Amino acid sequence: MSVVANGLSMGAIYGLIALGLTLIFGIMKIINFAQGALLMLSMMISYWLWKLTGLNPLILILIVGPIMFVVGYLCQRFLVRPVLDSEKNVREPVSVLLLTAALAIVLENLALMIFGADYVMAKTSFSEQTIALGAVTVSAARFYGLIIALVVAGVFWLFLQRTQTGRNIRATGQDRNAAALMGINVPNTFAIAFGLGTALLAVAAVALIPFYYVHPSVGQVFMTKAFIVVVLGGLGSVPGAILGGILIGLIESIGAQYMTATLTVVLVYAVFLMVLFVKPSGMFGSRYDW
Amino acid sequence: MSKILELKDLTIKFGGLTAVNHLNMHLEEGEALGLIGPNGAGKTTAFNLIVGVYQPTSGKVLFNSEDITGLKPYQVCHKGIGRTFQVVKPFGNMTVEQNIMVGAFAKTSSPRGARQIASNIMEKVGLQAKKNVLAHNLTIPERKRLEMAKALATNPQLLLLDEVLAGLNPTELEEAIKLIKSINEDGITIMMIEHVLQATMAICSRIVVLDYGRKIAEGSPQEVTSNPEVIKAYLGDEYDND
Amino acid sequence: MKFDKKLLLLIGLVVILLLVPMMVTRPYFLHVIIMCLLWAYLASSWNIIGGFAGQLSLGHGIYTATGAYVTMMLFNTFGISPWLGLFVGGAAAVLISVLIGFPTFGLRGAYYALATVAISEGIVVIINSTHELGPFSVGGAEGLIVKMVGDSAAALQFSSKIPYYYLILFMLFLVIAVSYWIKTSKLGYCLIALKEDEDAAAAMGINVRNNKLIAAMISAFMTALGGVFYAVLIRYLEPNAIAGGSMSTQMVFLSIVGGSGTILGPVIGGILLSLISEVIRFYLGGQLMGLHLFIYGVIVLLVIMYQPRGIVALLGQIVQRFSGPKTVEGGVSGVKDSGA
Amino acid sequence: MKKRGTRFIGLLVTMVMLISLVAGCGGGGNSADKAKEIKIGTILPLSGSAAPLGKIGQQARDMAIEEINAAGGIKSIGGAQIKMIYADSKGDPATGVSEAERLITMEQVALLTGCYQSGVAMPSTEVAERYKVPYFVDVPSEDKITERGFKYVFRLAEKTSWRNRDQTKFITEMAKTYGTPVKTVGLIYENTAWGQGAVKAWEKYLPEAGLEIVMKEPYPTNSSDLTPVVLKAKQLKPDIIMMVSYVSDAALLTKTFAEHQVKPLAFIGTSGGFADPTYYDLAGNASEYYFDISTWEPDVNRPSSQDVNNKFKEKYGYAMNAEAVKAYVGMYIIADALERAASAEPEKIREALAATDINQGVTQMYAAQTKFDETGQMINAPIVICQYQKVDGKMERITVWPQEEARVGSHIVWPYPGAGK
Amino acid sequence: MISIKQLNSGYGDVTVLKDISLNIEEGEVISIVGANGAGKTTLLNTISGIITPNNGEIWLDGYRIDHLPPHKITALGIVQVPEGRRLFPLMTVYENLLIGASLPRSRSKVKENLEYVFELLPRLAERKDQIGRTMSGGEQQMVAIGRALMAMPRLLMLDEPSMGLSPLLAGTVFETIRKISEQNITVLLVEQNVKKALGLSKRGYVLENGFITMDGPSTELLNNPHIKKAYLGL
Repeated sequence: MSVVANGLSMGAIYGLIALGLTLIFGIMKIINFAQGALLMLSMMISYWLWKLTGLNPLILILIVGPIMFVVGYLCQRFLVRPVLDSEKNVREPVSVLLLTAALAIVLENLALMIFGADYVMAKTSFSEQTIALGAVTVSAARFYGLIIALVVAGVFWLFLQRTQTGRNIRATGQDRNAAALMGINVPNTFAIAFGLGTALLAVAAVALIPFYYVHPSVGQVFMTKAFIVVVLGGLGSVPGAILGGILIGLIESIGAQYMTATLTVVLVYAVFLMVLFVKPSGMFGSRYDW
Repeated sequence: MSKILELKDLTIKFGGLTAVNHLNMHLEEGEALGLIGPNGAGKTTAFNLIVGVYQPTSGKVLFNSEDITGLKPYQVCHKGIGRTFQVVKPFGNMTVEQNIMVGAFAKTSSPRGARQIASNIMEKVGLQAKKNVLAHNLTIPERKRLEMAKALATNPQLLLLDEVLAGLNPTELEEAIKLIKSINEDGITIMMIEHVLQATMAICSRIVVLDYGRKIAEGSPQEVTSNPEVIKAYLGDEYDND
Repeated sequence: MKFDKKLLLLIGLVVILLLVPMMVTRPYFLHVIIMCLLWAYLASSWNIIGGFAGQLSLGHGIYTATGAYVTMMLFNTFGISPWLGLFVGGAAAVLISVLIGFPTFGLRGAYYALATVAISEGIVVIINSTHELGPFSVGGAEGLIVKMVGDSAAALQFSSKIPYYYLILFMLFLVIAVSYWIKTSKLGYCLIALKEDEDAAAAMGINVRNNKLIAAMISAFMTALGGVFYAVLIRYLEPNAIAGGSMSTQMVFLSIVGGSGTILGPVIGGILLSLISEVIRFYLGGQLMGLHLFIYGVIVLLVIMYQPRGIVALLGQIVQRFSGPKTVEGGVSGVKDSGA
Repeated sequence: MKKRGTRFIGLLVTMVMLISLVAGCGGGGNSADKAKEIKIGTILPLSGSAAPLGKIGQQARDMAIEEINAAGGIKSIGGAQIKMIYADSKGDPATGVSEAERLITMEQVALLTGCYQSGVAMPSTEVAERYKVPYFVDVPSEDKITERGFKYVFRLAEKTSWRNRDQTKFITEMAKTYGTPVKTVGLIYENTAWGQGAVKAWEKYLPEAGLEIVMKEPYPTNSSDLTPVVLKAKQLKPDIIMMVSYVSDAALLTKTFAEHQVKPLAFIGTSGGFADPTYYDLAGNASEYYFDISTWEPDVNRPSSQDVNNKFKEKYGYAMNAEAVKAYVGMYIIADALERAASAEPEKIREALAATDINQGVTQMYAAQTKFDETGQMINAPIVICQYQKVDGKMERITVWPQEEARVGSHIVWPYPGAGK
Repeated sequence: MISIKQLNSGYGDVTVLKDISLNIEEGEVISIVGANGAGKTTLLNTISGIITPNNGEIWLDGYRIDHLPPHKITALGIVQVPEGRRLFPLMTVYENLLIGASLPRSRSKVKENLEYVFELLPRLAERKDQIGRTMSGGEQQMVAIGRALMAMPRLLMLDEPSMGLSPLLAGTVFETIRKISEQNITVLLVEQNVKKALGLSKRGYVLENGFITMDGPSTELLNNPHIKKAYLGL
């Protein structure tokens, strides 16, 4: 049972990281290779804010979220958009993909220069607590992480479904020209989507720092997994990202009881490939999305 | 004359929509047939079924009496059916010559041979002057020509033309009609989707009319254009009001 | 007359390249040049599938690893000369490319890229955990040490850098020749056509999947040779270094920054970019942590943003400006055949 | 066609320019002050994930060299000053090789040292061997480094397998002393050269001592989550859990063991992450009573140890670790060899290094006697075991074994509190 | 209201529209007829700002609007119903309509506008929660028109609204358009169904191969022998 509880809590965090990725992909059809680096940046900022102010990490979300939104917004506005514009007529914008990969290199090394390469972790009041739910013990930090992930995903889903901005984002993803004809500012919506996708990372970061260490290459740890989650869940699908994340968390957690932890990594890749070959649109993706 | 192409009870459904509905028709070798019908009647879908882009829900496609249902597009091409696309698909970053050579490679593997074929075809369709121009720099009529040239380069017995005349001005139209006729006279069977009725009539000896995926009329141009059901389908309920 | 000039130029270039070891006497410089040529070679090998056929493979590290490991395992265990082993290694890479290609070439664009990432990362883990494979020692994460036999042409082990220089130079010529052959042959036309529009290509009789597979096989074989060269040069195979993500993405970066889909683009990209990164590291390596990689990333960013067709297009424009209007002929746009 | 020709010129010109750029800038620096300066090339991971470890190694070396130079340099060569030239390996073998090539042929260093990662040491020592330049390997511990019959490679560190040998010795000794029979062992290790090397040694020594390995669990480095591994250990209940981890995973493991209340007789780390200064910051109280194997500790009962460490602390703000000590002591051993070689010629230095026999001075903080065998391996490289314990409410790393080198007044906590419940 | 002067426009290097000039008066219904590929859709997309013209001018009430981005043009009251409906396929009818009301100007009047749309197109009220892509062509066309109306257009541009529809449904669509035009909304209608389109509009333009080859009152055009031959199949 602990195995399942752990799979759930870790999986929810994977899902949270994948959420931003799936949003950006769903709207702009861009695979953002800088997602990991942006997560690292969020964790760095969260950690230092925590260190300097001692604020409760949950309050930090309100500060780091907007910061990362602006970062993402600016990235899209000044880096991605010019390249996207120049490749307007290309069906698969490969340059953007490489651009984000290069951006990841830049960000990681920038962080290395500014923050140094040390591993740090925020030791909050609940960092070392555990919560016992019957026979199952879960660390408080992870439990809160799970709650945050689910709540944020839920709020985010409602935002997409119920607000005008959310609907505009979805509409732009489904048909950008039709959206433009309906008066939606498409470039701006792209930037907002990128900003939101990045801001979601801030939430993941804040959920992570009480129990996971921060260092300049931390993004890489979660990066590939986030990709896998996104494809499993279906590119562009919000519930898919969360459920895909949980699925991966469970595979890792349960799989490791029957094989070595190293081989569960291979298992995860294998599951990913199987889904890709059998149903490329993922568990919840629609074939109309891509 | 023998039947070069035969569609038997061809049907395809997309979700709830039956795009082509129990279509039965055939083409005689060497003839030119027009396929007409309102937008959305299933003409292009029928083409896609013949060349293997879609697999029919039921029914068969026979080419030279051979069942080609279920073959992949490239296999159908090698059997001897060339097609053009309604939305022309030039290889934009290749020159006109290179575009046509791609088709020619269906029959030869030597670049020299392909270049020779391309040169002949460019002469035929009148694109020699544009030989070294990148395809995405061509005008619309030139693209339409290129589209035909690419299909011709695969040396087809049967050529499916999907609205190659649309958007041409009267002079261009006349030239294009002449070109298609001469292709037909070279012994290539032609099946064309066309909206420009006068052109269809000028080229085709026989016309099939589709509406809602079904064949509603078939016959000589005169027969078809005087068929009340056709007029109704084509001109909307105007017919009633007149 | 014009032809003579061009021929002269080509001969001049080849002579200069052949004379490099005479001019560059310090082994370190030669080593740097060799590494640059190796990267140019690998980028060109990737370009066959990634550039010509437009299939964004982010897992080419598999092929360098296959070539290197198979060849060196044969050498270490049975003493089979790498000269023979490289064919086995190349063949193994081709086999793997087919195994990967069959299911993945049905996928388009981003999905294909992600599939190659997953496959290659999975394989890195497997190599890392494999110590023995039948009679062969693989070494797992500890890596594979190439057995030393001293100077031996048969074992491709030299204490001097010069033989390696000529070897990689030859390989680079080879990959350029292969690229040239592909680009001007039926295969090349088919690849570019299917890259432009798969449906239109299929309608013109091109078997899209088979053509992609052939390109992937050639690319895998050439890449595997690069892996063999790496193995004999470095004489130590560390799974993450030879098969890992950085190996895979580096090839892509170099090729695209140089100008993918052209013959010379990846060569230029490979040489220039690895030279630049070497120079940056040379000057800044010991200083502020991460600075040199930061600068490297910024350079790549700038190229992608301002010269998306690659350095080769930029060079083309410069050359055109210097050589005046005479090169603008027949309305052909200047960028079109850059590097062709 | 014409265009292709002109483009070739462009390419050619650029290439020549760039080559000459490198050639020009590289060649300039090494003319002045040659007589009074001996260059030592050091390859370290100054970027990439191991960068912090490279940094502390660099600081330790800098401190030693400052001291040596301030004390008059190498007197037998007219008081020549030692100049350190650092090169970044990025932790990548190929870069390590190319940097070794550069340091030897361009900088013309008298000797190479450093590396941190065994993966970089393996191929880069091979370069040194080829150029017949001595390579002083201070930290990397991979057994094979000195088992390849190389003449120019000297290693100060212990072999990886020695640590595992001594861990086994420690376990049997404790079992006897405290009357807690130990039958089973669980191994948790990162799936890297280091981890796999350790497992090989464990598989040799543990069964020899009558211990059964009931769990062998490799995991990928920098894991996002190690709970599954911990839960497996909880289920299999080995008497002892032994681990090989870098710091991030070490901290994650420690915390997760605490969360899930896994309580074997002992947790034993194998240096690396468990010895990292940030380990305690990351793992917190959960690290209490963890054992770790090491070669040096700030509290180790050896001469000079305290003084040097205090000096380092003052200079850089944190304590040394074993790697830093090896790097630091290594500089003194190199200086000693240079002094005896009385020359900056690589061959002479090699001979001097081979003849090294130091049993006094600052190197005592590492080993009573410094001497290399014919393979270049330091004989009797020291090994200690320490334990995380709270002293006055503050977590400290306390050297507890062997008796003679243990912190004065320390005691071992064995078994792990609550074990067996 | 709208005046277009010497407009040249197209995709990439290809000029599709050549020297187009036309005028639309407030409250008019204008049709543009022409064969496939003549440039009709290009013309609408250029007015909407999806395509930036190569040269020429587009004026709206004395303001130049060429080179404005599409969302600004929509904000000025020019709303296009694109060819092929282009609904947001994964959204419900209701959501599709709300997207139409995303402009600040129309956001405050969502309620009234919804009432108006549901009154005009009662079918949509019944199908409010249906997902766009599961609807039939005719229903989709209704949603597309309703969605555009939610943006409170001054000029409504419709691109082949009868395409793929049965005559009966096409009739309904044209009837709807007629009703809309009575609401003081200017309509620009692009159609292949020449007879229907010209029957509905006051004036028409004939677009052939990128040029306007004819224009005038609809009745005149309907009786023109060239048009009869080329477009009416008579």
